[in-house]
Amino acid sequence: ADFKIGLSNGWVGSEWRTQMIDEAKAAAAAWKDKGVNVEVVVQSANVDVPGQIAQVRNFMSQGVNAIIINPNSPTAFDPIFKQAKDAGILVIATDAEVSSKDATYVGIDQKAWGAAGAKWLAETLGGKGNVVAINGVAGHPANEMRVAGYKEVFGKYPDIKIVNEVNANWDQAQGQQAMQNLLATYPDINGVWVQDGMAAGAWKSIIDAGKQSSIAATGEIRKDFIDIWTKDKLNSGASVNPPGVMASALNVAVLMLQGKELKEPAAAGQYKNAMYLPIPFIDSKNLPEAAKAVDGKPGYYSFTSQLSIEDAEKLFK
Amino acid sequence: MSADALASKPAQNAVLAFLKKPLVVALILIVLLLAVGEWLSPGFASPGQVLRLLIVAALLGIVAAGQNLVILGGREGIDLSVGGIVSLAAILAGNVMNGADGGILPAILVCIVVGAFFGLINGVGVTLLRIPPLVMTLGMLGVLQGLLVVIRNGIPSGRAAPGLSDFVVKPFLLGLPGIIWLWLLIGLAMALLLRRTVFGYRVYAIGSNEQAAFMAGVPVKTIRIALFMLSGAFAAIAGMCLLGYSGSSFANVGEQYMLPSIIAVVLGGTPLSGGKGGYTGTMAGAVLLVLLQSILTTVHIDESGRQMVFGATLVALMLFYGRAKAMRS
Amino acid sequence: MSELIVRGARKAYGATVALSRGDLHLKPGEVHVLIGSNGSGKSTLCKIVAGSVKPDAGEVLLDGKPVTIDGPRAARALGIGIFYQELSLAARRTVAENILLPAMPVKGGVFVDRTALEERAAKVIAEFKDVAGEGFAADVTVDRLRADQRQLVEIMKALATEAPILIFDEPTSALDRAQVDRFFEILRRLKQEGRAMVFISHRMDEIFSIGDRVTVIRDGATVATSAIAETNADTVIRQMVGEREAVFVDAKPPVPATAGDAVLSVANLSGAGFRDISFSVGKGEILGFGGLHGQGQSSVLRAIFGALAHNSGAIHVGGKPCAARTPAEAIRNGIAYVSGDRGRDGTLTGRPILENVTPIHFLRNGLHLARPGALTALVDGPLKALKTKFQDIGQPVNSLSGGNQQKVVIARWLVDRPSILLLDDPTKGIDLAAKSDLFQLIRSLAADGMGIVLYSSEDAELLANADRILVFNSGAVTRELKGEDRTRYNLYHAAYEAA
Amino acid sequence: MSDATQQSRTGGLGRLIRRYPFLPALIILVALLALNGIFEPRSLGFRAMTGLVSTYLALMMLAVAQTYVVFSGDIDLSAGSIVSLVNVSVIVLMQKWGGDGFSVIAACLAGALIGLACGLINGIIVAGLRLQAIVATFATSIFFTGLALTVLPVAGTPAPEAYWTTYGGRFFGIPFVLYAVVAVAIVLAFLMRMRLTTQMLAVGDDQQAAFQSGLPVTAIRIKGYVFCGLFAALAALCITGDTASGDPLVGGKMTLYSVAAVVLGGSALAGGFGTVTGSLIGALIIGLINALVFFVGTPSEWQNFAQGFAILAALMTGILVSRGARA
Ligand SMILES: Nc1ncnc2c1ncn2[C@@H]1O[C@H](COP(=O)(O)OP(=O)(O)OP(=O)(O)O)[C@@H](O)[C@H]1O
Ligand SMILES: Nc1ncnc2c1ncn2[C@@H]1O[C@H](COP(=O)(O)OP(=O)(O)OP(=O)(O)O)[C@@H](O)[C@H]1O
Ligand SMILES: [Mg+2]
Ligand SMILES: [Mg+2]
Repeated sequence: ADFKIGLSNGWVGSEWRTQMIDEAKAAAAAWKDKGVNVEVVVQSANVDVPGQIAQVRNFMSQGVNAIIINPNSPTAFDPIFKQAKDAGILVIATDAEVSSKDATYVGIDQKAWGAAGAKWLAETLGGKGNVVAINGVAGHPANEMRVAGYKEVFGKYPDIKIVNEVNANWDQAQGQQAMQNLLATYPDINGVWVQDGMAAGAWKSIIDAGKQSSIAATGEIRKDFIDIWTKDKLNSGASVNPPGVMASALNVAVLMLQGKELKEPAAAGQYKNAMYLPIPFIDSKNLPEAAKAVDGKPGYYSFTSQLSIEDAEKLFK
Repeated sequence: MSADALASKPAQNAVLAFLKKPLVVALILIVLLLAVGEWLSPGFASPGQVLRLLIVAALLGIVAAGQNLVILGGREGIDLSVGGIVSLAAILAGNVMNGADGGILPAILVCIVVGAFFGLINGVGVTLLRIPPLVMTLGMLGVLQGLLVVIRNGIPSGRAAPGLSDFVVKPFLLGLPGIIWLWLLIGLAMALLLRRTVFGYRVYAIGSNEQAAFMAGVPVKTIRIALFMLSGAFAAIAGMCLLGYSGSSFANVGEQYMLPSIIAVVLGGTPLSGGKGGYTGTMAGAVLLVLLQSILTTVHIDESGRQMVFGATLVALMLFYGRAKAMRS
Repeated sequence: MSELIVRGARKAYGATVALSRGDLHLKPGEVHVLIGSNGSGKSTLCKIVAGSVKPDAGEVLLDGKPVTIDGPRAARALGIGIFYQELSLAARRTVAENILLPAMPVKGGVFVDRTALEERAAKVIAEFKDVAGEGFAADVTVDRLRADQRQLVEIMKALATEAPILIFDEPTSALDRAQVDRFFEILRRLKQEGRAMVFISHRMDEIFSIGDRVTVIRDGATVATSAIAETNADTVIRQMVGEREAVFVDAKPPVPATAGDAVLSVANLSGAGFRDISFSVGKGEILGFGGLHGQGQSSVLRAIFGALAHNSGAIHVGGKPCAARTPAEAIRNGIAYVSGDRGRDGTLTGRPILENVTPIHFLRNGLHLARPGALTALVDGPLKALKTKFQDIGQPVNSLSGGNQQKVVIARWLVDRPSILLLDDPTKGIDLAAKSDLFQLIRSLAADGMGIVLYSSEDAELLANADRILVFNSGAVTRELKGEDRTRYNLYHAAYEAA
Repeated sequence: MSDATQQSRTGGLGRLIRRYPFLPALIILVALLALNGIFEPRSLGFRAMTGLVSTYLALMMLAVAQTYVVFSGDIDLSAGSIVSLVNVSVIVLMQKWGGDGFSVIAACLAGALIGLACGLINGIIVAGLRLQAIVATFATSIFFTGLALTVLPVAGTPAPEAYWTTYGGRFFGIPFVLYAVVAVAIVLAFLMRMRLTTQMLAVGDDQQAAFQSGLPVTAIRIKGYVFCGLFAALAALCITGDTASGDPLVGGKMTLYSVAAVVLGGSALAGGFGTVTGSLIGALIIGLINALVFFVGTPSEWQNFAQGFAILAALMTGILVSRGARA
């Protein structure tokens, strides 16, 4: 192989992650058409932060050229990434930003992701109403960035009131329970800002309570939900965090390994090392297109998009 | 002391003894928590909301039924693998029925068989190989979590049949959804099993002194293996109901039931040492736990605050129960 | 020097009054015997003095001054050491560590002083060197010891405290004769040193050979204290049982019953701890197993019962081959087994008496449903036959005294009559009255056609009740005593000769 | 059990294992090292081994922490959240106090104190109030996590460079973590000789018996939890060194691993029997299993399963071997 790339994933609790890895593998295989042999080695398991650091070390022992990581912590990898870079290994993080100056982030801006949903919700509600938020895991960086995103947007609408925020740990059933409790205690909710799989749960509670006509809520991107959305004509909108981010990162990585230079160095984000990918948005206007894109796929399949090799090449000199 | 006072003393003691029963404690606490909930956020104790809470409690309570049996069987009996089995069952059930009512029955069968199968492995490890239950089921949890990844990679995940969803959330009889009736049925069955069958007597026997039970002809291993199989089966049933509750299966849905199912058992007055206690208390324990969690969701405070209050309240609640005897009595 | 007075000690567990008025006056330089039937409150009194039970009322005076004993540590500090009837050993620690557990020698304030530990333990162990038996050593963990050896460790642990006041709560129940003799030698020496000792035993001969004074306790209350020299067994027993008719263990061998057809026959049975055992038990016969402790008697009984594997040999029950691999199988074939170690093999701790009596009935009748009402009626007879003392059939079995717990365990075998009854030292810790009841019952069971094997570590019991005695030595039967041969002399001779 | 012949049936291996209960674990460890070496020779290099140790030092510490409660028959399900709490506290304090050498040391001391306090709370709740350890420490784990989230609501906040460059650095050509390992080994060697260790094991063996023997059982159990808190704090310091940042969720997953490590190391979960050495080995076994699964080339979707299965198998093997030898 010309390049050996290690993919590190530290959490296997959702289909999204599986799809992420599958798409990355497919992207690597696609380089063959360009005459480049890209070999990927994958480590994907439920591990804690030390466990994922060990994954990186294992890649270093194997002598990979690049490591693409979906990190379990934004800051914990600073020392190990430094060691990796010293060993001549390219490090790219995806899906969650890392603080290391020895790594590059290729993925979406989680804060903008949160803001996009909030903006849709605020506009749908006409700039006023009672809103609740159902968040992921408290203390998790992606969650906190998304929270910061919606807070900033809602802050701009004085008539929108966030009556409560709860955490349902990115668990669909917990999201459903939380929504249930919220509906019972706040009968006058107009909008719900909810992320990922929890959205499906929250919507189930809303539908069970017969309030789908009076409540607008953000949604998610799995085929299962898109089907219900279409069928029940839900008042929903979903920012897309495509599982293709790792594939995009891989394409960027290969180009970097080929020695190409970015037109604009990755310098966005709070850590000044990010290269943000566009965030697609699904609402009732483009829902049919999204539905078509996931047609025939299994229920857990997420609507996706990725930076093709050609798109990626355009970013380089 | 007057004769009157003398006479009333035993009566007082009887009242006190009654009030100290775990089930009574749990029921009183439930009422108390409902009042607190209603006071904090009006509407919390409305019949509709209570019903919805009961549905959630039923899910936990069904997992806790198996957990309860394993704990009663003693020898540090505990089943951490229920978390994995719940998830596995939810996924399998979704695939088997895949949105069709006709698939419900096969799904029930598949789930129970698979749940019982993993319970069987747990039971064999615990009895024949004599691995401590905590270790065996912890290891099994790791295996199951791995298996979930494999399965989700291999086969498409299906959807709950409408019939199943209706069973869990729609009123069925006397305004109560099917799952509540199922839970009550399980409660009744457990009570009969433990109090009116030889199996039940034997469960308590091995829980209190395994060696003595063995010498009295109790088929110790068979019983213990059966307990783990029942635990797996109950977890699987709960997993199916969970699928009905959320409509589609996903990832590690079951993990959130692992430790809470143990807490529900303990709050119900069954000590982890086994050989003592029953399921009625556990049902109350499950309701209590779900109630507490719900109250905390409705209160508008930071997640960190919620967790601190939750942890501290759990410790405080446990003070009402199962405090070990003082060594110097 | 160390005079201990207990006045009006009282302790109730819920409705059970364990001790209603415990009085004790212990003088320096004496062995003070405490005697009373099962459940009379002896252990409770001792535990109160040792600080492990909290009394409801009463006072303790040490050298005339009132003291508060609020825990075992406080008792130790006051110079009180104790041997617990149920032992207080850490099974996975070594003998040496156990002996010195209450007061580990340390250096540097926190580190175990191994040298001192070993030296001091060695000193105590040396006292029992030649009687402790095979496998006993300072660095062996307690879980690898036999029951009698564990009891020795508990004795050593009490002795190592070097406390001026020592309490021994049934320290000899598992010991063989040589061990008891050695123990008594030590007690006599301690007496010379002016220490005060409480000694509890249900064996009359021991009491009269070592005691100086005796305090009798009945139904939780101290009845009388008298000098041993001024009393006799008859008087003591009368005091123990109160109004009830005094009972005596008949030391003369009974007229052997004519044994019927063999209900149990064993041929060339060998296994771990026994070899080449052959015997048969006839209908109506009580066959005794004798010899020193741990010569394979228990193992043979457990092997027949399917609780211990055997390597070779044949077992026939009622003429049919029966090699039970589990107790359940043996029970289905009509075999019953009563273990002397009720804590381990007998009681379902914490469960109601009812549940403790029923398991055999379930198994033998292949039942699947349990009806508490019918069961209560069923178990009433056997419990009554044994004169079991209890308040309520739903009461946890461990709220009974040791002796009554044992009766409950025995009762479970009598609900459905077995054809063979194996008794493995069944009277350990049972008082004289209960023993007498039990043996009367056993005799009448035999008369009804049951075949009975009785292993007893008490020779008197064996001689008085067995029709025939097989003497065990090192895992083999070395002598058979029949008819007029059944004498104490012959029994000792056979037991002590080299195998 | 009641027979003399039982004694003679002990082979040489049996005696060795009774004396060194961690022997089976050690054999598994060596086997894993060999396998890792076969499938990826570089994983046995000095660099990789140092990396392994520095990454798993935290789990090793936490396994030691867990061992001290397991000795007396208890368990601490909050150990991981103590790690999180100490980790974020140390990070926040270092930042607050300026991040120079002195403040780093002061923050570390404060972290140790926090760990100790958490342990004390657990001890008082479990041993003092006599609640059941599994459920009570699960409850406190929720509490400690909440506390950690209050201290640092979101992962981040870099550690002062002085701290993590020390942890990851070398002195006289030898990596710092190896000094740390030696220091810990010495400390543990001393701890093993403490009377308290024997007392804990006696309590784990039979609590009532230990009490009746005059041991201060409650105090001993509380001390076990305090030790646990203290070593959990050390684990947090290691994690802080390896990750150079604070994360209120960092330790959450480590708890059950620490329990597994203790069992892998040959200690009895019921108490009364075991060694800290075994737990250290157990932690490394977990690390090596994870690495091996990858080096063998397991397809990604099977990796989690393979790890879970291998850990279960190792747990079983260890228990079966040591019991076979002890019987
Ligand atoms: N030989 C024995 N001696 C003493 N105790 C034993 C013996 N064998 C087993 N036990 C005790 O009894 C427990 C259960 O043993 P056992 O094998 O044989 O169950 P069982 O009644 O045969 O069950 P099943 O009939 O279903 O196999 C063991 O864990 C052990 O504690
Ligand atoms: N922990 C306890 N809980 C409830 N009741 C108890 C407890 N300990 C003892 N008792 C009761 O107290 C009474 C006295 O018991 P104790 O053990 O002192 O008798 P004992 O004289 O030592 O009898 P034995 O000769 O059988 O050893 C018994 O009736 C027993 O049932
Ligand atoms: Mg007694
Ligand atoms: Mg007694």
